[in-house]
Amino acid sequence: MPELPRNVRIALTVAVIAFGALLPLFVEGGGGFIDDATLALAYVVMALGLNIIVGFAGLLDLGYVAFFAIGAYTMGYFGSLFHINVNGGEGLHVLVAGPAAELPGIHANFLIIVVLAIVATTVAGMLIGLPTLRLRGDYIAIVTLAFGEIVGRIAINGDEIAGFGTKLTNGRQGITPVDKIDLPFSEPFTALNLRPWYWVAFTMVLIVLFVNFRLRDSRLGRAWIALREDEVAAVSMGVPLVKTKLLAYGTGAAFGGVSGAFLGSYLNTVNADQFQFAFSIFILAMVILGGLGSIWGVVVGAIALSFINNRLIPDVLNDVPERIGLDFDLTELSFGIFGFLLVIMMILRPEGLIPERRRQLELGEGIEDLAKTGDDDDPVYQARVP
Amino acid sequence: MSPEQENILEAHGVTKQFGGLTAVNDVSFAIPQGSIVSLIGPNGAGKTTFFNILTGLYKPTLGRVAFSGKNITAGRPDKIMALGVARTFQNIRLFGTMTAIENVMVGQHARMKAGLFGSIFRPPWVRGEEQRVRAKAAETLEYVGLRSGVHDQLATNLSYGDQRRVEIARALASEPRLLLLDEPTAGMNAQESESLTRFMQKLRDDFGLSILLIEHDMRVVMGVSEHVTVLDHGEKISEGEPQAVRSDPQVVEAYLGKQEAERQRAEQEGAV
Amino acid sequence: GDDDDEGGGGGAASPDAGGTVTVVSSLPLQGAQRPQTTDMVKGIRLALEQVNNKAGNFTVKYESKDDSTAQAGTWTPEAVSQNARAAAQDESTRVYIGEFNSGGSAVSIPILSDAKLPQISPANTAVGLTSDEPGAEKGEPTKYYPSGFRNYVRIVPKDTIQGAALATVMKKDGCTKVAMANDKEVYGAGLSRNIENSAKEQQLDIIFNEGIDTKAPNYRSLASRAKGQSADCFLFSGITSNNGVQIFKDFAAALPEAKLYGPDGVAETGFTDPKEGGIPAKVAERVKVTVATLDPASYPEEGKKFFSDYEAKYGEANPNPYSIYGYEAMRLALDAIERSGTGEREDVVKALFDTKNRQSVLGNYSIDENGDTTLTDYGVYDIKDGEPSFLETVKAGA
Amino acid sequence: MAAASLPAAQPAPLRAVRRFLSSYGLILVLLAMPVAFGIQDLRTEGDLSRLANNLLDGLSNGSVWALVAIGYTLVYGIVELINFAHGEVFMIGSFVAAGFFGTIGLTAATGGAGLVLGLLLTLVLAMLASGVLNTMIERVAYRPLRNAPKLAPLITAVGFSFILQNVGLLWRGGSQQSIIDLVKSQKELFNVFGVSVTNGDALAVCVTIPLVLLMTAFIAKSRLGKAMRATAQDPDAARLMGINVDTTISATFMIGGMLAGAAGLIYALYQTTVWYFQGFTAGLIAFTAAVMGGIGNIRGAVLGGLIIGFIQQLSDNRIGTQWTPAIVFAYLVMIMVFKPSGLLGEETREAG
Amino acid sequence: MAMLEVDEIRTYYGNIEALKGISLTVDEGECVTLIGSNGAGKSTTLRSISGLTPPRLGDIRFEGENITRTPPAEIVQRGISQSPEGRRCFPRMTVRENLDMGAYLRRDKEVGSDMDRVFDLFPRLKEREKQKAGTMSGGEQQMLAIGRALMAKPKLLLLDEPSMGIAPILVERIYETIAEINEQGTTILLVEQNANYALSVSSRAYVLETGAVAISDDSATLRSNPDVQKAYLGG
Ligand SMILES: Nc1ncnc2c1ncn2[C@@H]1O[C@H](COP(=O)(O)OP(=O)(O)OP(=O)(O)O)[C@@H](O)[C@H]1O
Ligand SMILES: Nc1ncnc2c1ncn2[C@@H]1O[C@H](COP(=O)(O)OP(=O)(O)OP(=O)(O)O)[C@@H](O)[C@H]1O
Ligand SMILES: [Mg+2]
Ligand SMILES: [Mg+2]
Repeated sequence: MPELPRNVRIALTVAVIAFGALLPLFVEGGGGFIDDATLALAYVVMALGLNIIVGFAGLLDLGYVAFFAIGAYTMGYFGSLFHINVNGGEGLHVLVAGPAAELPGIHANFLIIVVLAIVATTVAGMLIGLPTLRLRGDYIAIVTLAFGEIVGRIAINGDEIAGFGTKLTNGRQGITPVDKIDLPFSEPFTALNLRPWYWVAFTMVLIVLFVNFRLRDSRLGRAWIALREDEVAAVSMGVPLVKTKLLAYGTGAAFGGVSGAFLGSYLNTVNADQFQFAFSIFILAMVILGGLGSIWGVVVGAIALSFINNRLIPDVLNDVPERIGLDFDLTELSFGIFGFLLVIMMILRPEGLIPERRRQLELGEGIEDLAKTGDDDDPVYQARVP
Repeated sequence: MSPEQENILEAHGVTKQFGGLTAVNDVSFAIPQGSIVSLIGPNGAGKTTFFNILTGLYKPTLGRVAFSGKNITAGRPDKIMALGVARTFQNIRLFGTMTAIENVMVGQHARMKAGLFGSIFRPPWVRGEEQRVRAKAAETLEYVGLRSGVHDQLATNLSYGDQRRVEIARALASEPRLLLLDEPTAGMNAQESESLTRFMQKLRDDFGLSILLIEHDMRVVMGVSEHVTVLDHGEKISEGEPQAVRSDPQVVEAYLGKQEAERQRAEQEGAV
Repeated sequence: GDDDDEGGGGGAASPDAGGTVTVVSSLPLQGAQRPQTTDMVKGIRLALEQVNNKAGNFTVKYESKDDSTAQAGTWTPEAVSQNARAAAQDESTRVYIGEFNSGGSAVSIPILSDAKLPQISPANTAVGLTSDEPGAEKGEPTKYYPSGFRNYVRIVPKDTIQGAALATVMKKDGCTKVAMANDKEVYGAGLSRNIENSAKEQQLDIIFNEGIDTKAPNYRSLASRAKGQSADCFLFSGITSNNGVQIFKDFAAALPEAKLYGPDGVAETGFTDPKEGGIPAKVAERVKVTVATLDPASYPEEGKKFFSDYEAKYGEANPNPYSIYGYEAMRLALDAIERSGTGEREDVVKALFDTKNRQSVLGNYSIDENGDTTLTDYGVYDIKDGEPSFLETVKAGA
Repeated sequence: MAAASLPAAQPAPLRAVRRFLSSYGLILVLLAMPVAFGIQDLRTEGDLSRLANNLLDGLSNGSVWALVAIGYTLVYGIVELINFAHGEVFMIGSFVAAGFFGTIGLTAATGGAGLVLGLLLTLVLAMLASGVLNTMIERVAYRPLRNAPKLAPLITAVGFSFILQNVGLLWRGGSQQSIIDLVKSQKELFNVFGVSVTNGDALAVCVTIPLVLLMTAFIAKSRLGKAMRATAQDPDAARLMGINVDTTISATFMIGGMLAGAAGLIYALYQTTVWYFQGFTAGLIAFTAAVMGGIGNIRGAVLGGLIIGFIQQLSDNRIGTQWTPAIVFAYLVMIMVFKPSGLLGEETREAG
Repeated sequence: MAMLEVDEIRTYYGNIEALKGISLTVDEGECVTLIGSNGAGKSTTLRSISGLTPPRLGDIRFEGENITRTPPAEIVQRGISQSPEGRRCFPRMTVRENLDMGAYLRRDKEVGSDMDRVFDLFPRLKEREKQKAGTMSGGEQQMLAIGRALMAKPKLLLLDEPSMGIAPILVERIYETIAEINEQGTTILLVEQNANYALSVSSRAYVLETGAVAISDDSATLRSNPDVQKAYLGG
């Protein structure tokens, strides 16, 4: 494939960003499309976070849902009526306006909550990482899975744990409602106009993308790959094992937390039933289907699976029998269809929708191309579908 | 070896046991600053194990290792590397899905500073560092004789011999003060071995590098080392100048074999 | 429909009203609750079909939405809010039937309340969704209605009532030490709290009330704990698909003498009939369940008709108990649309809250100012030949 | 020169604690619950029969897990695949068995020879069905991905697990289905010192133990067993030994599937309930058991399965079923901390 | 007719052409050496013959039959065994089990005595019979790899750098053995870097360069070829 000149690539990047940013203006502000798109973007953030852990550092994490949970609970703790008795029922309000400013409970500004979520998930990521440091391969997978399940269980059973005048969680009852995002210089968000939500999610995606690209081609990124390839050789070459791995867990987790906090507010609930193993698998499938370690691949994978799960199966496919006049309920096949799509996509594109550059090299594809490229820190280079 | 010469590495009474097997048995050993020292011995004598102890991969059952006066016994491998001890592996351990040049860049990890935020925000000093490291890696690869055409190939795709070169380059790029080479000429032909021999000498002369070499190719050992230590069954059985060691009957018996010793002698005489 | 004689105002639609309106339902059609929800949808469809898609002058379209996803296998907030938003956005939507799970309604109520869209839940029993009576959390229910507009009614009695009914039955049967388990769902856990409260009032000793792991393979160890504490009665507060069958079998085996109780969540053939995978007859002999529906024989004509119509259409004589709630939810929706005259959302809400003394398949009820049904009678059933069979009526709180 | 002893990097007491922990920590972890509860029982009840009953329940439940886990670990060991579909294959085995009971007219009243014969027939059928299914999945979903990134088959496995769950759902609906209790699973067989042994307990243990012994011997001694181990460790080298790697992998899936089928039957007899979702839980537990015992190690998988069984029953009985999964996983994490390669996992030379 | 005929084979790794048309023959009972610098394609040639990386073009015939696309297992069955580059022992099997694997396809009674022969050749293996191969030293693993290939009792033995990592005293022994089994009738194709020994036991040799045959000649002649001497014999 011919190499795109650098300025074309830049132009393309700008065009993609502009398209993404302006998209909501052309669709209904509360419609299904923008809803799907916003969700998809939130998933992209998580998938890219997980990509750092699994794709870059090669640490198979089957418990990513833990970070979603912790991010969402941070939102619930600091942006809802959950601590309703705090301050004698008057509530604590930190830089919030709008309806939230009147309510009891703790209500902090969304930006503050995001920072808290980042701190909480980074710490959690590192704590979960610690016991896996000596482990290899799939042993890591099960320990992370274990943590994911433990966090999920605590979410569900947290209503039995009480202290300091409050329960740990609301169990399956969930924390509802949750404050809407309230940013400086803007109207408080509402449930019926989704454009501002979309833009917030879009901004998060841009930030994660930036971080992903920068990390991939950096000292740290190389150290991750080195550890993933051969731990013994890597430490012998001066890569500190503990620090490097924990950084991967921490950074990857942080994005899960940010997205979790966003989703808590966007979905207006923090519900323990969301934090199941299936969700970890869902995000992991996005990463693998997209192309492990391939940034654009993961973006595409996340959008594709989110679309399949939230639109294609429930709304498009399930209507088909009715539309063609059959009295047949397709919902009873939904997860079979979901599974089937996973299998088919993976078999058709074993390397992922957009394989990682290294993968292409390994297959002996496009080595000449790469030799000429020299500088490949430009995102668009990766966007080319081989 | 003059007595006033400082030892860059000293090992005292190092012992390593695996279950009931004593792989290294009470070995004491020193590498003078700026010298090339060889460690030889029959298969399974404990040479690689000894390397692994020096580089922190194994914790010795007993004993103490000091690098330029600092105690590094059972230290963390990456810290030992950062102090200036670099190594290659007997069974080549490259990072398969990284290109040759990236492999060498990883070798410089300890010499770089960019952390998480540096990597993300990439300020000018980080850019500069990246460029320097990349340039240095390319230079080192050229230095060990890898054609520039394959610098951007994945390590797994290289032939055995080329992989060895990348490994040596990766170790070298970290600007170590002590280089540990575990059978670097395995899989290289005579000509290549010879150029590697010269290369080691050059490293020593140009950069004052000290080298500890494990090698079965006696031509290389004889050609390059100032001092030879022989291990057998984990124990030091002989030690000294190469010529002396070579004719030590114990060494001939355990390691060289009569024929090889004969050939060596013949060669030596022929060359003189 | 022939249930509009009491409703009043049904015929008084303004002449220009009419056109097509939509009723949507949002229920978890995937995963464990699927058996309940699919029968519910069948009930809804039956109700609509019986009136030829007409409510007064309006032609009614029905749309069944799924509030679960394949990947999660249960309701998800994503799907709930998506459904709620889509319904709110669609001008033609006039009634929203859902959610099945109280947790889900907590997500959809605020959105629908903002859009002033009437909502009927056919299954929620959590106290706090409508009132601040005991059993509700602090802040409930106002937190669900941020703009203060009450749009939500339900046709199932809230937990307090059934809790009292079950406690009464157990007391009457001479239970002294009751081992309890609940499925930790909003329904099961909420109900179990209410049972505990009532039991305390009636001096019944609840030796434990365990929230179970509904995916556990068995509960033998839990049952043996009850045995160790010499329980003489066992009650499971939850639904069949949350491992109801297994837990009854294990407790029945560990406590061979004990009486066993369950709420309406297990009052279905999937639980009672061994041929459909329900508990074995030996166990069934010892089980009693309470249901808000009464003896089919004491049902109004409507009720009997429902069962025969249902069988005629779907070939199942004993549908899941929830099917009748689905049916009634749709009937109530149609009725309210018709009574509203204009069919406008706010008017429909008003008509819903104005429902008084409605004769329905469930019996005679009104909707109170909180949106709750006034039905309080519970039927106690035992199990005969794999089917719930009516024993007696308990008056709640007795 | 005298060998200087280790430099003191840590103060002596700390070192002693560490050494103690690293050698006995694992045992401490494993025994913590039973011992604590045992003491509690002695205090409050005066005897250990409650503990003994818990442990017996754990043994029989754990035996069922062990059976699922052996098949899991076999496949796991050879293709290094976290086979999420394994649990579903097990579920299908259960369904086939439960369906077949009726077909051949087994009823709760059938006894003696008729029952044994019927069950043997069902066993064969369930094993065949699951074995063939598993082999087919391998052929369709894993073999095409042999050269793909290591994690790609993980996703097809998840995909197949969804598909099979859906099959199960269509087959037997969404709720747990009670089936006929052929062996009177919860009926007491005998009682020693207040420990009540039921038919189900006896069945689970009596089937698992011989199967484990058989499988261990098979893997260690038989040609196919050897081929399986070789393929697991280095497929290319195995080819050079004359091993047909594809056939070997198929055979492994076949055996793994058959074990799952056998486990499916035992499960159906033991629990007397089947459910389309039972495979998910079982798969997760089997995965945990396999890793706990050391990936690819059959005895390890059995040990893991039993330990999980014990923990579950103790926790169900004393702590609360809703916490049981969390406690099982907490145990797993602790075991991994002390034994990074599993209880019976083998460590290989890593350095050099 | 030659026992092994390799005819213009071209083998690719992805898009990289590693063998650019290599032809060679090995007669029954012969011992032939392949030498060449790093990356010349020696190992790839052996891998192609064993069927691990089948050539895209060209033919390989063994005992007159085309085995170009035959699966590796069957090729072994026909009597070709290989001691591969990088040893490739089964790390979690013991030494003895590894040797057993070498005789995987054999059903004759002489497996036991062949095992003894291997133990004679490498007493260290006997000593460490129960050690896991993965914990053995590099040289010990090399011994095991050679021993394992011998256990197959092949008609044609492919050895990829058998002396790599082996102490001098053993290299002698190994080459004595190679000569010995060759005399007893096993045909051998040998890849070596340090060609001194190899050329002394083989009758003919090929020199490969960048995926093609550069020279092919008698071993003795090659030994005196100045270029070869310089490059491969350290002359
Ligand atoms: N992890 C281990 N477990 C058990 N034995 C081991 C382990 N590592 C090494 N050994 C044994 O210790 C001895 C020394 O091994 P080492 O690798 O140091 O030998 P070496 O001198 O490097 O030999 P070679 O020249 O063959 O590379 C060998 O006999 C080996 O089998
Ligand atoms: N797995 C692989 N993928 C891609 N290219 C490869 C692979 N293996 C080898 N090559 C390439 O094929 C060519 C021949 O390699 P081969 O290993 O056959 O060389 P060799 O003659 O055995 O060299 P050496 O003496 O170093 O072992 C080399 O250019 C190498 O880069
Ligand atoms: Mg060695
Ligand atoms: Mg080679």
